[in-house]
Amino acid sequence: MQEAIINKAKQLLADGTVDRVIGWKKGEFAYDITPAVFGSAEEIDADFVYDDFTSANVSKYLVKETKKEGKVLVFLKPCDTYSLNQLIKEHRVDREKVYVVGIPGGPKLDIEKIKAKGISGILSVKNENYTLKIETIYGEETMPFSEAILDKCASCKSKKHVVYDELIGEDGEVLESNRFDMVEQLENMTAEERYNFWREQLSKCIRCNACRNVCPACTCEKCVFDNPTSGVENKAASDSFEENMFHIIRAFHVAGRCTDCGECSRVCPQNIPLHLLNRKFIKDINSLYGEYQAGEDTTSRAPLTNYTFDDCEASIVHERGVE
Amino acid sequence: MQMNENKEFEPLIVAFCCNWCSYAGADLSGTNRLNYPTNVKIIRVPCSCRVNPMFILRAFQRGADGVILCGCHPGDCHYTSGNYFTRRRMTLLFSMLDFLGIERDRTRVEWVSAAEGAKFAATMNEFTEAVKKLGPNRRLEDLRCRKQ
Amino acid sequence: MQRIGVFVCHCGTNIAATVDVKAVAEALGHEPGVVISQDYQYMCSESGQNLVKNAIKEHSLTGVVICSCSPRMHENTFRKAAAAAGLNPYLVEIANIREQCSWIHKDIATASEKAIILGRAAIAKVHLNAPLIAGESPVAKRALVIGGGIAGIQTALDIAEAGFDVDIVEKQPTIGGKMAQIDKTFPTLDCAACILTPKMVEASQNEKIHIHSFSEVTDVKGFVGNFTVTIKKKARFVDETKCTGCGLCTEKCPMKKVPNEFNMGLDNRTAIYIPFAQAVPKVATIDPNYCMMLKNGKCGVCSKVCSVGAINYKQQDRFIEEKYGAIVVATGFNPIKLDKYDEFAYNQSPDVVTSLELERLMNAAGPNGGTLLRPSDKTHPHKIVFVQCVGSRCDDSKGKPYCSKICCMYTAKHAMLIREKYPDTEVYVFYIDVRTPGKNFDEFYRRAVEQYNVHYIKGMVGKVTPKSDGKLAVQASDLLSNEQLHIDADMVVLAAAIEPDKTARPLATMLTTQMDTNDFFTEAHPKLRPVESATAGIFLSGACQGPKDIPETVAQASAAAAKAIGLLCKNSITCNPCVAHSDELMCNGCSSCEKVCPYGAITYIDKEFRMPDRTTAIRRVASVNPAVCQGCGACTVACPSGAMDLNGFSNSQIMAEVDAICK
Amino acid sequence: MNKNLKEQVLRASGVNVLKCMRCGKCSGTCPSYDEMEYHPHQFVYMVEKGDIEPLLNSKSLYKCLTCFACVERCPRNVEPAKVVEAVRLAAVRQQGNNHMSPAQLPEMLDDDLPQQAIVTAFRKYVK
Repeated sequence: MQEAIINKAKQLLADGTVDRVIGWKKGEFAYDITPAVFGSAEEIDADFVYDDFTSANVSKYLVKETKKEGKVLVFLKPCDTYSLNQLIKEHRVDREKVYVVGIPGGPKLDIEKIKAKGISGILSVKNENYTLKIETIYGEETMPFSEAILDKCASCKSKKHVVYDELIGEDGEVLESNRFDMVEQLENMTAEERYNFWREQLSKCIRCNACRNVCPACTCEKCVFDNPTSGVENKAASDSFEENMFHIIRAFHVAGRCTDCGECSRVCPQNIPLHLLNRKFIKDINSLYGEYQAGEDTTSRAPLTNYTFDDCEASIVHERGVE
Repeated sequence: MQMNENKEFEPLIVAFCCNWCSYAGADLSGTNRLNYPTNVKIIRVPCSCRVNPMFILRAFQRGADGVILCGCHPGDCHYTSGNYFTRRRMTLLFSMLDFLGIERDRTRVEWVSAAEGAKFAATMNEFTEAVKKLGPNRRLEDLRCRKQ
Repeated sequence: MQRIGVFVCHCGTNIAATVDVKAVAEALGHEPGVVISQDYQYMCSESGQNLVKNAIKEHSLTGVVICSCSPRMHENTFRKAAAAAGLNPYLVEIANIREQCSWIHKDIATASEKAIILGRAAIAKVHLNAPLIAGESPVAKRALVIGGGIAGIQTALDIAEAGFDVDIVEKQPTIGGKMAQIDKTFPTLDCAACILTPKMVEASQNEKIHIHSFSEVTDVKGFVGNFTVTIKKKARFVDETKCTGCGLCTEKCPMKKVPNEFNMGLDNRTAIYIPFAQAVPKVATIDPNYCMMLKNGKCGVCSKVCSVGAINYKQQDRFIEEKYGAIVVATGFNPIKLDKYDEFAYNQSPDVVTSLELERLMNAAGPNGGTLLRPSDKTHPHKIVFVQCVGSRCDDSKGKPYCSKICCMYTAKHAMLIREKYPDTEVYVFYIDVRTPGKNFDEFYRRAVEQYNVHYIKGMVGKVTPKSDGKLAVQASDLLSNEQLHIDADMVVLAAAIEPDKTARPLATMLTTQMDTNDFFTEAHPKLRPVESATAGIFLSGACQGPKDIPETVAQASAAAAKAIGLLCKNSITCNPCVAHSDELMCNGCSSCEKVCPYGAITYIDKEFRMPDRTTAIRRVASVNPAVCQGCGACTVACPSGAMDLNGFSNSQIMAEVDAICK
Repeated sequence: MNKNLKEQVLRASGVNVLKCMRCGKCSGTCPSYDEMEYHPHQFVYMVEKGDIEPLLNSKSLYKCLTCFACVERCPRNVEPAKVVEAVRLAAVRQQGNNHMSPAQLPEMLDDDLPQQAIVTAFRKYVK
């Protein structure tokens, strides 16, 4: 797959269709793959990577890249196309300046899950028939592929590319996923239990802003939390309230816009399941206002900028679930 | 919020009222001399849709024990559609607060028309009682803002 | 440094009886920024206001807080007083310590404590108040009337009478609308043409009125006082300025088999046509769907016979752009299609007609020259059955949920006219209720029953079956005698429900006005502002707002004209300064705010910005039109970046109030 | 007025009789009208009033052909035929009140009798 992608990138650069390519390159470690912009075939040959660790959603990089001269080639997995579509809908990315090549999606691997098996000093990871052959400085280790996949891939919602100029490989279908199971579990707890669960999780927050910075819906020119005139400016959470507030407001600001790409939880260094907050909103929206998938199209009205005369009242919150 | 050994817990209630219906409804309960507790302090906004979730969180942060949002009845909004947006926003916000384990009865949306002075007073009495039962807001407070 | 004055009103004993006003004034005097804190018996009185004015001047106040009654009572009074003393009126805030404090509490201690907190909140807010200047926006002295029926004509005449230019845009080749098709009018039975056509002529001759017939509105930009409208003048293939309306072309045109829409398709017209004799403008129009010259280049007869050379087969649609201060919507109504109601055999028998078709059948200028004949065999009908409420008052799945309002009266009119002209004809009217709430309406209906012996039967027709002998077997219930009736009728007339014209919805989108679920335009207030739409500068005239008869339509048309004239009389309009504004540096251009704006006040512009890395980039940013914005604040919450804020109720002001209350 | 019966009929039919605007189109369209003592619109109105006994005892019940012309044409979607059917059902359930009681069971037990027949006998009635 990597070869096909590299060839496609070089071909489109060569024939002048695009001026730059957004893809991925290796970081310090083999599993440490980061998004990168490539300007020439040489750079691509040198660094371009696409493997089982290439999970980063690069659609957000287009916001900046498309402001520059020329056209940008981007390789998007199915879930990433939803993010791009949402950005196009919100006029953050000019569709004309992007050449989208859809590539097959995951499941991708989670290095934390491999490390959790006590495997360290990892040099490389190979997938052989769904068994991972892990080369480490202490020798080779193996583990089943299925035990190392990213949480966001385990609850994959769609294998379908919603926006693309061309595809490498086949297009898939929207999937039936179990992504709301955990939200439901929490809903079935008592308020006390939920409070304790979230205190335990959110108190870990170190306000590194990784969730915000990776989120394709968080593309504000200036975040309210960075804006001294907003009244909620906050650089570091110094109190449990501020830990809560940041995440409530962030989830609210992306409500109806979040495509559930799962990047927030993937990048969280403290492993806070932030995606559950977004999924709670998605689940509420689906059940209260009808099924809605952000990024599915570029024309529909988002649930929070829409209404019907017979929407439920806010008191529905008081009436359902566990107190 | 005041808490005293020998004094009953007196919750602090912040009420956001839209200028055209609910604020006028609150005025009417005054004109009709209908009592409701002094715990309720009203903030006037042009429309219920002006109320940002951040204001509600801010109130809790600074020591409010309950926040109630009042607007025109759906269909009667002075700006035609404002309260429909309010309804969706607040439903989702309250649901999220509930999801985080914050007591549900600390938040409420109520539609009060300019003619419903009695309803305004009754709602405020009821809401204050409900919040009183819950006790002081502990789950969504900023400890630095706690009054001694 | 702020210099704030606090003024606590006793309101006689209204406040002073339960609030210790001296203590409140004393406590608030210690708040930061407060330089003077006074109490007074009646703050709203002349001397009370002077107290405020003098303090503003003496202490060079930068903000004023009045602790008194509701701002809904006296906010304006104190704003005016401040302005008179040279302080921007928007630097005044009111703390409501009467309606929301002294009147609802009994205990002086707690009430005073609350009054102090309310005062503090107002002080905290006034610290952040900015002087606001109400903007002005010029008014274009021209009105647009969309729709040239009786509503549009009346509105245009009234506006022209006041001395303003008016354009009428009518999509048909002639103005006149539905009223031109009607034979007689209830309850006076005077002929519609006799009262309408003089008005049409008056409109065409008034030099202030400009009629764009066979035209459509394709785009509306701008806002109250300043609309820019694009009008498409559809190609009629005849030069309007040359055509004399002599009608020779319509006589000679060989294509004579075109259904005549003016006569509801009951007879035929030619491909080049003038809808009816009194049409305004009296200009021929070529129907490109039927003209052989336009379809395959063979014919050209009309061009040959036209003595003034008005025919132009190459004419194209033309677009004109014009500025208007006010727009009046008068798009009117249509009877619904009856395809859904199989049981009445409308599509099976030509002798089942709608009421509007009956108008044409009975009209002297209609297909039968005014003699009522069955469409099928042109014989005289002896038994006619009228069915009321066809498609009106239905469940949503079956038709229109509303009462079409005019059917009861025109059916009584039809029945009466038929009985008068053809006394040998029996007329049955099946009704659910007879609704006649109008001046001389019930008397009219009673005349139909008592004087003309029209058989009114409470019940409904269940089925109409065309029989082989040409009769129509009508099966109906008679609820009062509890029997089922079987009538062999010669004709059946259906009182079809009326609905808004199909062009209304796209027009509403262009105008950013609101419609109800039935596509009727929604008025700004159902009782107090019945002829204005919620969008400033857009007015509603006639049946586009709801079913109406002619007198009501004319009344509303004149009311809409009065409202439009009121607007056009102003040289400029003062805008509410408490409007939203967007911080371009922070705006993402994501369009969330635009989607929640009920007034279409937000547009987007591409603007060049210097980026932090010293390059420049073009960014899309929101821009609020202060003349259109009404200041609801929906956009401020929809905006995730906080770029959108509201003057007078800014984020920081409201949060300052929250903080002061929670302190 | 029999409230239980009314509720039973309303529940069984799923019809909201209050939607009726008394236009009589159901009766105007009914092909069995002349055979019926109570006509479709009367069914709807009498059920609304709770006046159901006369309907139960009327032959009209069995004259309705269930052709659904009234359902098809009712402008307000009241669905009179469903009301008639529900009343018919109520009649069927009430008739004779001679359902079998458990006490009768032992003596009736017969090895040759299929069990299902016994169970059915509890529900069924003799016409």
